[in-house]
Amino acid sequence: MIHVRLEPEAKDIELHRIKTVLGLLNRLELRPTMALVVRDGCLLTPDRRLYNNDHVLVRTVTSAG
Amino acid sequence: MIHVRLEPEAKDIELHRIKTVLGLLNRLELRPTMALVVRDGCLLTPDRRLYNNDHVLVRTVTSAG
Amino acid sequence: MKCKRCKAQAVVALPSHNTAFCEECFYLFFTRQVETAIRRQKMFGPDDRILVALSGGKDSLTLMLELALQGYDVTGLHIDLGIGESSIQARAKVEAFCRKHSLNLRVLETASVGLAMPDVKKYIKRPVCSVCGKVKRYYFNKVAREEGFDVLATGHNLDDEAARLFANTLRWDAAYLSDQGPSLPAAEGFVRKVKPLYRLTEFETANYAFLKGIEIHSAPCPYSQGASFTNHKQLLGELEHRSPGSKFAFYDGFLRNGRPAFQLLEEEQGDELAPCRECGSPTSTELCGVCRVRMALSEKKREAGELA
Amino acid sequence: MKCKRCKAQAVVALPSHNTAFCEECFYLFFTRQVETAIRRQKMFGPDDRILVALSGGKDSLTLMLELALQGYDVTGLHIDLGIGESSIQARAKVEAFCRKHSLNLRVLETASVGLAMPDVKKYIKRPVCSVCGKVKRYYFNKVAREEGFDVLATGHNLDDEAARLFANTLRWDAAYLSDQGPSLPAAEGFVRKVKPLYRLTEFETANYAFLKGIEIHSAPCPYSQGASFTNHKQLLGELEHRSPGSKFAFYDGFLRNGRPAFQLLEEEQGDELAPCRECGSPTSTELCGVCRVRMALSEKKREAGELA
Repeated sequence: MIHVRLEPEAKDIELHRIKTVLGLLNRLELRPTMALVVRDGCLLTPDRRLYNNDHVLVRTVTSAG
Repeated sequence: MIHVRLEPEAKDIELHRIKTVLGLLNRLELRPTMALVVRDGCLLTPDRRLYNNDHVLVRTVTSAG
Repeated sequence: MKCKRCKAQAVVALPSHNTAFCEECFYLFFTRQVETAIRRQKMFGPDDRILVALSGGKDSLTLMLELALQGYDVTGLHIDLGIGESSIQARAKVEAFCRKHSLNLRVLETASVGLAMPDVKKYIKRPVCSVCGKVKRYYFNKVAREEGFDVLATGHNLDDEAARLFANTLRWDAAYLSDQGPSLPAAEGFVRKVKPLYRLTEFETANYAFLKGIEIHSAPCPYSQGASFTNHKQLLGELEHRSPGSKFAFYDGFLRNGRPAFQLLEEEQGDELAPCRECGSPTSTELCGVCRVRMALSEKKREAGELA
Repeated sequence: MKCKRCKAQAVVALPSHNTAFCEECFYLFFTRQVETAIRRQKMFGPDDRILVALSGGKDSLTLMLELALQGYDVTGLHIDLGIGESSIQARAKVEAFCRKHSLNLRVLETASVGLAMPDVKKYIKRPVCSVCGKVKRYYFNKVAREEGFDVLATGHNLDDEAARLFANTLRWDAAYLSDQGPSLPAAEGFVRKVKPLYRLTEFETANYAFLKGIEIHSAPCPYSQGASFTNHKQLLGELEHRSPGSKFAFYDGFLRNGRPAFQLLEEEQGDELAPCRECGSPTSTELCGVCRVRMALSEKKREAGELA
């Protein structure tokens, strides 16, 4: 299971059976260039592995203006 | 259960828990103006009810040219 | 859903017009859209002889039948490309349709003029779909001119036109953008070309063809890499779904406000046309594209020992 | 994924450029895109005084920081719209950012010139977002001119520009199409306007802002009906996903081949501008839009007993 913080919605969710950043984005129905994915303050590219109990921030980039 | 003939693919499938033409189109991921839906030779609008054991033809309209 | 006109059970729902029709009222709607297209775009009159390009698909047969029912003087022209079973079936559908409705039909076989598509695919390095399109346009125009037709009509619908416009716009192709529309006037060497179904969507022509019992040729061409413009049609379909009417507004707005800008630009910069030295068709090069393909093909076949 | 330049672990993957970068190499890529934009579109030189419009969002702060790091003479201008907590937070972010990086900042409160947005929303019948945009553009231009800046820079990125172009194209708005671009020259009454981030996507500016630790104001405006152009951005995002690079090609192709056509048309048909009789700003009517809103507002407030 991984813990996901969604921004700018400021919502926390938990997801199961996610192995990579790309898998996470697909689950959230986001294209890779629609969001930043951050773990421990570091940006992750879509090919990076995710591990059990990871805390990940997903920030969509489309400006709200 | 309803029996669906897909054209132009010439494929037969069976679907469960479908109550209306709109529900059928949604299940097939088709917008209402992307396909004709026919039962007993008659065209059906998206609001029409479907019944158990109905035989329905779904013909997508985008020309193959 | 009830018919908006007569309150009978509707058979066609049209979100872009915010309406729904029974079979008879749908025909009326369809006929009026074609009448409006012909009138507003000054396509042709009751005395004109109209050549209709018939591929065998739902749009071309629908156009032929509707123009005939409106009393116009129509003749079909089917171009048999010689692509095996696919061409045989398409031609059979067209011939059966014209027989059933007692409509005039001409058939031209490209093999008889040295341009069988299997040869083009085998010997010419350019994409076969592009050569095929060029050959068809060339012979539609040639037959129309040589046999004294006033106008050539094709079955392009709103989805075809909007998708083509979208593709041309994404590339900002000024030459194409100056020269796309439902009614292109006759010019030196070119017969007038019209698209009387340009106000009707693919969904609407499909409903018409189904209701009229038109047997269509729907198998894709075996050479085609999938439907042309399908991605663009999907994107525009999405736009239309979110905002019904936007597809027509895009195309109609182009005719009013976009095309004039590109026509002005082309007047200042465009290529001059002159007759092809082989066949006399207008071309911006000395030898027109179809004559170049025909000559290249005949040479390659000679090299391969297939011609004397 | 490895950085294409130095083979370290990549932190940003860029499908449209078919590449990926580590943090340091991404900054280099970003800087070069901005340098290319400034040079190709002749935006400004090292001696120009640049006013940067700062909303507090990631794009405007990114632009300000990057231009400062490149050694340009930049001053920020934040317009405080007086929209409750939202405006307070945005202003605080801008002020903290400029303090942290020792950057010059001007703040203009629209309430001080009789145009507080809550009043506009309450008393003016037109959509508040349209009036607000007009007021901001007006004061960005006015401050730039009155304080002797050579150029006004805004943080619009490629997604903003492509979505706006897409919207203008769907409507075929010839006036807007003749006048949209990353570099608009100074004209009578208007300072030069430039968009140095126009070659960079929203994703790229978001990565830059994150990596540089820029604290952004990301709460949407409480008056906004959802993000502007969001539907169009999604459609273009879909197109880009299927065919990487097509978003930039659409925008760049417009600048090369589309805009010239509309500029030619506007030369023949466009409106003449003359100074507003109240404030002297260029307008096609006698009284400019902002002066009209300001007068209407003051009258409505007087009627409501809120002004003496």
